Amino acid sequence: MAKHETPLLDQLESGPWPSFVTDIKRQAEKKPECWDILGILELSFKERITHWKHGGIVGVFGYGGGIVGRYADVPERFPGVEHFHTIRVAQPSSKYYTSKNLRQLMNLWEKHGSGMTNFHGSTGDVILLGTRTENLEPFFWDLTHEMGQDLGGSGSNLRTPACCLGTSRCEWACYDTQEACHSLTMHYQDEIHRPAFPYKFKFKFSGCPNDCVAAIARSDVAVIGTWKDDIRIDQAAVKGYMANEFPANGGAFIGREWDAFDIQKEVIDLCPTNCMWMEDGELKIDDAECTRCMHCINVMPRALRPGAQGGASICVGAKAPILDGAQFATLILPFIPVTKDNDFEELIEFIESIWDWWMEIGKNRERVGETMQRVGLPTFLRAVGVEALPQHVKYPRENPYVFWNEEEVEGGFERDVQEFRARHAA
Amino acid sequence: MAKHETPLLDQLESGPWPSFVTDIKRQAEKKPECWDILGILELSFKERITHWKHGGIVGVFGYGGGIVGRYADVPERFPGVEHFHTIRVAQPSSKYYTSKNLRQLMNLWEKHGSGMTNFHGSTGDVILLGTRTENLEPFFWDLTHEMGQDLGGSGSNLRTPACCLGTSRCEWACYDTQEACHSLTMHYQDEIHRPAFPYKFKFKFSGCPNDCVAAIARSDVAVIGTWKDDIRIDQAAVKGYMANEFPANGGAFIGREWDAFDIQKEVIDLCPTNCMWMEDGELKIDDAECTRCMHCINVMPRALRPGAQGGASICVGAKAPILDGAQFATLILPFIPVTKDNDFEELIEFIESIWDWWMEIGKNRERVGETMQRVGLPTFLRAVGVEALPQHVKYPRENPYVFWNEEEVEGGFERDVQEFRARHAA
Amino acid sequence: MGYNPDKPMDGRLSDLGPPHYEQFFPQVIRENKGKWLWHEILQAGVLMHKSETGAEVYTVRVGSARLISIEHVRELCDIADAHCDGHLRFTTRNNVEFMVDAKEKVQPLLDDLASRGNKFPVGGTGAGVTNIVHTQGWAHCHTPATDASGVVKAVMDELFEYFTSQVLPAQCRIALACCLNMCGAVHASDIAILGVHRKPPMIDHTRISGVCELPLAISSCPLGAVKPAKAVVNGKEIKTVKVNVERCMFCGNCYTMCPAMPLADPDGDGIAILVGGKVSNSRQAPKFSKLVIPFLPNNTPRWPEVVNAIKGILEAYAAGANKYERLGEWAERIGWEKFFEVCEIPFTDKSIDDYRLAYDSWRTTTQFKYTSHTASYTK
Amino acid sequence: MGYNPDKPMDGRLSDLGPPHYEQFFPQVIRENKGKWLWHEILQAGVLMHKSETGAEVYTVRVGSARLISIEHVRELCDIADAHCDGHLRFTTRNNVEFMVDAKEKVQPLLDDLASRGNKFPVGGTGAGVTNIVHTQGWAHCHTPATDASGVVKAVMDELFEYFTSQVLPAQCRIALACCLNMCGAVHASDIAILGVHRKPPMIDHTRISGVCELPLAISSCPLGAVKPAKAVVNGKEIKTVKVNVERCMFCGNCYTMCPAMPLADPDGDGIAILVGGKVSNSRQAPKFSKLVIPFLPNNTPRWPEVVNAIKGILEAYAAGANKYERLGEWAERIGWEKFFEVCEIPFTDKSIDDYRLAYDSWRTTTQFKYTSHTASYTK
Repeated sequence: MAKHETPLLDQLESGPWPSFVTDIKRQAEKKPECWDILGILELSFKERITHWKHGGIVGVFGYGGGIVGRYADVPERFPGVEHFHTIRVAQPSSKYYTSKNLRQLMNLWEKHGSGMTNFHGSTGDVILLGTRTENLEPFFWDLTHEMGQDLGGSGSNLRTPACCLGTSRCEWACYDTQEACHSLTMHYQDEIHRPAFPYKFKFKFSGCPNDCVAAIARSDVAVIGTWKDDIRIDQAAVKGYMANEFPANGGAFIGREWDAFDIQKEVIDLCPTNCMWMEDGELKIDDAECTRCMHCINVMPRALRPGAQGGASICVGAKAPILDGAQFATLILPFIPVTKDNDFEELIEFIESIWDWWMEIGKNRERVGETMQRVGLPTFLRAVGVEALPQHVKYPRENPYVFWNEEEVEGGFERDVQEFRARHAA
Repeated sequence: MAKHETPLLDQLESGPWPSFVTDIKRQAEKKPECWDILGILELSFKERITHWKHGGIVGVFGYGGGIVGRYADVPERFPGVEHFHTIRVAQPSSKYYTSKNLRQLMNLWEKHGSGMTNFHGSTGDVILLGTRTENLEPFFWDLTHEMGQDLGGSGSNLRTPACCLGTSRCEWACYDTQEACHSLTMHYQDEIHRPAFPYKFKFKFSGCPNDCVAAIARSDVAVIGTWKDDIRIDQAAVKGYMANEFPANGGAFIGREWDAFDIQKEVIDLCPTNCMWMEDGELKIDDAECTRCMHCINVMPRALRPGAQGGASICVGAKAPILDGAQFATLILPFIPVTKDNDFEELIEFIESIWDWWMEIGKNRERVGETMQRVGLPTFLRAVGVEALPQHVKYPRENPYVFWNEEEVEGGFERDVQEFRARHAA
Repeated sequence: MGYNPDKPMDGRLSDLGPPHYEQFFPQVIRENKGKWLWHEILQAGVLMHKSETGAEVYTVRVGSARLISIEHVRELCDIADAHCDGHLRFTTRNNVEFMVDAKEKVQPLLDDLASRGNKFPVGGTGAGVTNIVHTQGWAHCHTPATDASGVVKAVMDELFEYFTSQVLPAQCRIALACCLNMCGAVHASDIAILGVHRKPPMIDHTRISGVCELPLAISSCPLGAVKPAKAVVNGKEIKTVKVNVERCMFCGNCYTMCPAMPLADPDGDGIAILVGGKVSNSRQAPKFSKLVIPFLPNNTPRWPEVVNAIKGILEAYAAGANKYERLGEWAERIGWEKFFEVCEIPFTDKSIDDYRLAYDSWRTTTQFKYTSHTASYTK
Repeated sequence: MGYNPDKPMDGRLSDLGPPHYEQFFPQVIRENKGKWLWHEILQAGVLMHKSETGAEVYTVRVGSARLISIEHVRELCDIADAHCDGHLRFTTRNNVEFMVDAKEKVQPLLDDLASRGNKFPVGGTGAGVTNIVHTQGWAHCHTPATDASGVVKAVMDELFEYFTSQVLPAQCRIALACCLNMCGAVHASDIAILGVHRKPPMIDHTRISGVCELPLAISSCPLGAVKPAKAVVNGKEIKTVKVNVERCMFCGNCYTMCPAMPLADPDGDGIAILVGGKVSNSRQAPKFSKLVIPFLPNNTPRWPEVVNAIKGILEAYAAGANKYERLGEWAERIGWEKFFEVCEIPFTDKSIDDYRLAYDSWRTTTQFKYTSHTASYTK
């Protein structure tokens, strides 16, 4: 039975979308502290302000992350949520589960926590929402011993890497995002659990330029699948699309009556590089002009596929706005192989070249993208040993302010002003 | 006979383009100081460095601009150019002249100066190149008394305004650029001659968005013609272009064999807003979607003309790179009438609202565009009394960092932290 | 056995990492990984992937509140056990996916889901609105300027038909972040719902030296608006900070660094709407979201102003955009001045950037369209 | 009478302004101002404008070195007197225009011009190269990093056929500025020739306090690289400045403010090439020029490296661009990586912006073309 009146929240029980209020009430029948979740949230709805306060440092021994401390600022009214710490549990690549595994985790959380969760957090972890400080070590013991699982990251460390579902169920993935994500996550357990960086650092792995995990918007190192050969064309399927035998865009428009599919308007004219045309009833692509944007492939998945020689473009430095404004990640390596065959050697080498540099010169709470902006892209490229490419920029420099190094200029910088004055009277 | 050996410069006497070397030599026969111009320039060609030094302040009494001081740093070798000051003579609107006027000016320059000129300087003035300090006042006396003409501007003042040839010989001018330029130049003689600004300030007047005087790239206030009604269409002439009776783009391509004119490819498909189409053999324009870029009018000048209701868009703040990087001028007033009928009242009022503000808060040697950047565009708009418009930006703000004023926020900024703590335990 | 607080290091396991993904694969996934040829959406929320082996996998996508209970997860497990040999997965946008290996298994699964009330809506595919990525809000976070789950519920109730259908010109990604820290890619969403503060921090002089390092608080401000100061507390002069409110843009970073500088406020806080962002590289490069409505109030429990604003934008987009055109592509094609006009959103100077790279957004051309906004100039 | 140095204010006239333009109009211009209907270029350098009155004006456009003598101006006047009732005008790009009111007057004018050697080349219209807007260079200026008239002569000799014909895809505007002060719109030109310094200023300690205010010298540096310092001059310690050469980007603004900080140098100075700018609002908005070649030496008297670079770019553009496409529009359409490839210009990190708004130029998408530059990645 409800412990608090929640007239405002109760209004969120109606409507067609699943109601978290109804769900919390259901859970509260078994876990009475959930009534206090509803109570404190109702108070926020009434007062239009949060009632959680700064967390302070809580965690499990030997780890510098994985737990986020949280306390109520009205604990006397809602003692069930006086402590309300979050536990981040590292998710498996692409978030496939068995019911057995999930039930086991839920049982642990019923024993040690509030009964509420997030599936999943923004970075990718399973979020177990709300427990007391004294429950942390026992939960961690059970998680590691009973399930063989582990916490994710938080703080100034490598955050839990995440990936799209990749080759497991997508025909477009240009490398095995799951294996890359899992391997690097295992390789960098120390960096995930023990903060040693200027600030947080994220990897995300997307299998193709559609970038379903938003790697280019959210990760310090975005590994985004691409290819180096030609788009594979099945001309019979092209004809099938032109004959309206297959739905455009993999059926994404089913449910609205659009005009019949028109390959010229919907594919060729929308190609950003204009590198496609029809010739003798066949679709032609000048792949040297293609920027692999995916549009044509998205529209005709039965007819077009990414090239067979897959790998990834590596972009660096994305972040949300705090402090200097949001950044997308910048293309740094146009193409590298990403393969378990050599234990992801190219990728690991590149990541560590960034870390070596950033750990030395990055300021406190400065994301690597901000450090890149502070020193300039040319300096960053030299620091990580990458030759400058026109592919690094949208367009060349629009100002004339070049920083020349002394060794690049004949005769160096040192000059004798007296000698100069002998030739040029003041 | 040549006073100095000029083997390097002599090599610039060959070739099809007019040779300034040959020309100086011709002049030197009458004005021997020109041999020293060649001599000092030859020295620079040999040593690959300039031999002119900082000018110091020279001028005519009562003016703070119009003369740029210049001295040779090797005067003993080239005494004819020991002093080599520049005089800027204000040019007539659009640079029409009579031979009578030019001959008179040349006679004055033969009497008082080196014999060399620039027609014209970058800002627009006639540049008389090279004279001695003691010649300045006599030249100015003769210029004003014999010719009724005057110096232009230099220094931290209003620089000599300039304009395209406007309605005098162009069918596209949307207002009378010459009259606007001349009237404002006369109106602001004091501002041109007596520096009172933080830094230089330029007006440029272009009759249409083709902007033949580069107003948007070079002037603090760019007055660029536009119209508010519809493009005028002569459908018969459209048909003439389609039948290849008239050359495309006013004959700009005569001399190369391009494919026959194709109105779809060359006009309709190149319209940046896609607001044109053919219907029943007629060219249609959805003028509400037109951004008046001029392309279609440029291509078919016999068929299309700017609307009949002309005026100007006012853009503010262009400058070259020093110091903060180059700026184009920013659209501030989308449309105003520009007409002598009310003595250019709207334009003058707007210009003076900028000056009132900039003279108060502009820093030393800060162009108004830099001041705008320093305070932000919203602050600038408030300062000059212009309501914010979506037309002021290419796209809305991409960060969430809004500066709210206290009066915009319910309850203001003042709060009692003790009251807050009573509701939110620390 | 279990955790022994007297001997915390005894038998401790650490750095195990996540479980290997492969053990969780449904059989059809395990057998066909890397062999998929093409896919098709059969109806909103139901996908089919075809393998070169001839195998097919049918996926049913189901919405979720993300903030879910143990009981809810167990119910998901029940469904997985009943239809999918105990397998399920979650998507990046917090949907749940159930996979079956034959077409005839789809309808029983859909029927089961439908029988469970509004808990498992099927949709979120193709040219529609999928689940709103969001943050914690008042349910869990200490810095929010609005709630998360409540706003999402209110918006998704109103946009529900767009979740269960595919009638938009392209997919529309909506995201919510309850403060400027933006946990989640709100900065690159078709429609972004962003919690914003509008009052500068209060300074709790009695506690500041106890809870934070003053130099960190001072350096936390990107605009240098936090300055060293002195105050008298209990008759004693102490070192503290002050805030130059003219330079404050309410980012809240000082509060993140220093608990003695709270800035949340019932009247000051609310929601800004940003639109036109995207992440995909398809056709055009990724784009940032643009701020088009600077503030709407926290009218609990259903944020009607926010819901109406989003619905209005979505409907204008649905009516005006070309097939395949993302919201930002549409706004750029028609021009942002037209966007404000057709969406009937008042333009304010808050939408004009005045931060670090602001100059790049100024309109440095005479190309513009006349709109309702310029009427006073052209009449 | 004339100027009397003993009584300088007696009879002084000032603020007369420029002469009124109308008095200089040829009759056909005076009669048809505001009445022009359309125009056509009849051949390179010859334009015809048609008035609604039926009148026509024929304009012959002639190149000029801009740096011209009294004698040359008088010769222009002779031509104007012989053919144009004593009228002529100059264009913004320093061409001279002679106007006649009937077609039959054109050929005699052209013949006269041709008879005068290479002084009056006819051209500069339409889809060609018109006169190079330029600055003073070593002929007159104290801050240049290169010459102006000499470079222009060398380049125009080589591009002469493009001045007298119209065989390019669109007009190509070339401009030269002899230092970063950029007198002239070099920052928005199809091809920009820019004098650049590459050595930091020397400090003339013996003169600095006599010729400039130290605070002005210090504040002149946009990057704060000029700092207060002390030096010993003739055994006496004096106040002066020093330059942090690591932060110097050779803009020369300190020398502009302080003559005791010269930076010109025979080896340090040279020319950078920027391309792709435009001013017109036609089709695309105005664009800034982009730096594609950071440095070429001052090889007098004909700057062969500069001339070859420009000719190479122009020819690649002429071969690759679509009709109407300005150089910058072409480079953007094919992608800047392709521009460097087809022009065979080595790409260097100098072309990557690292100044104030640099981030906006970083490539934040996976969209790129493979070129010769990426060969080591894809082999």
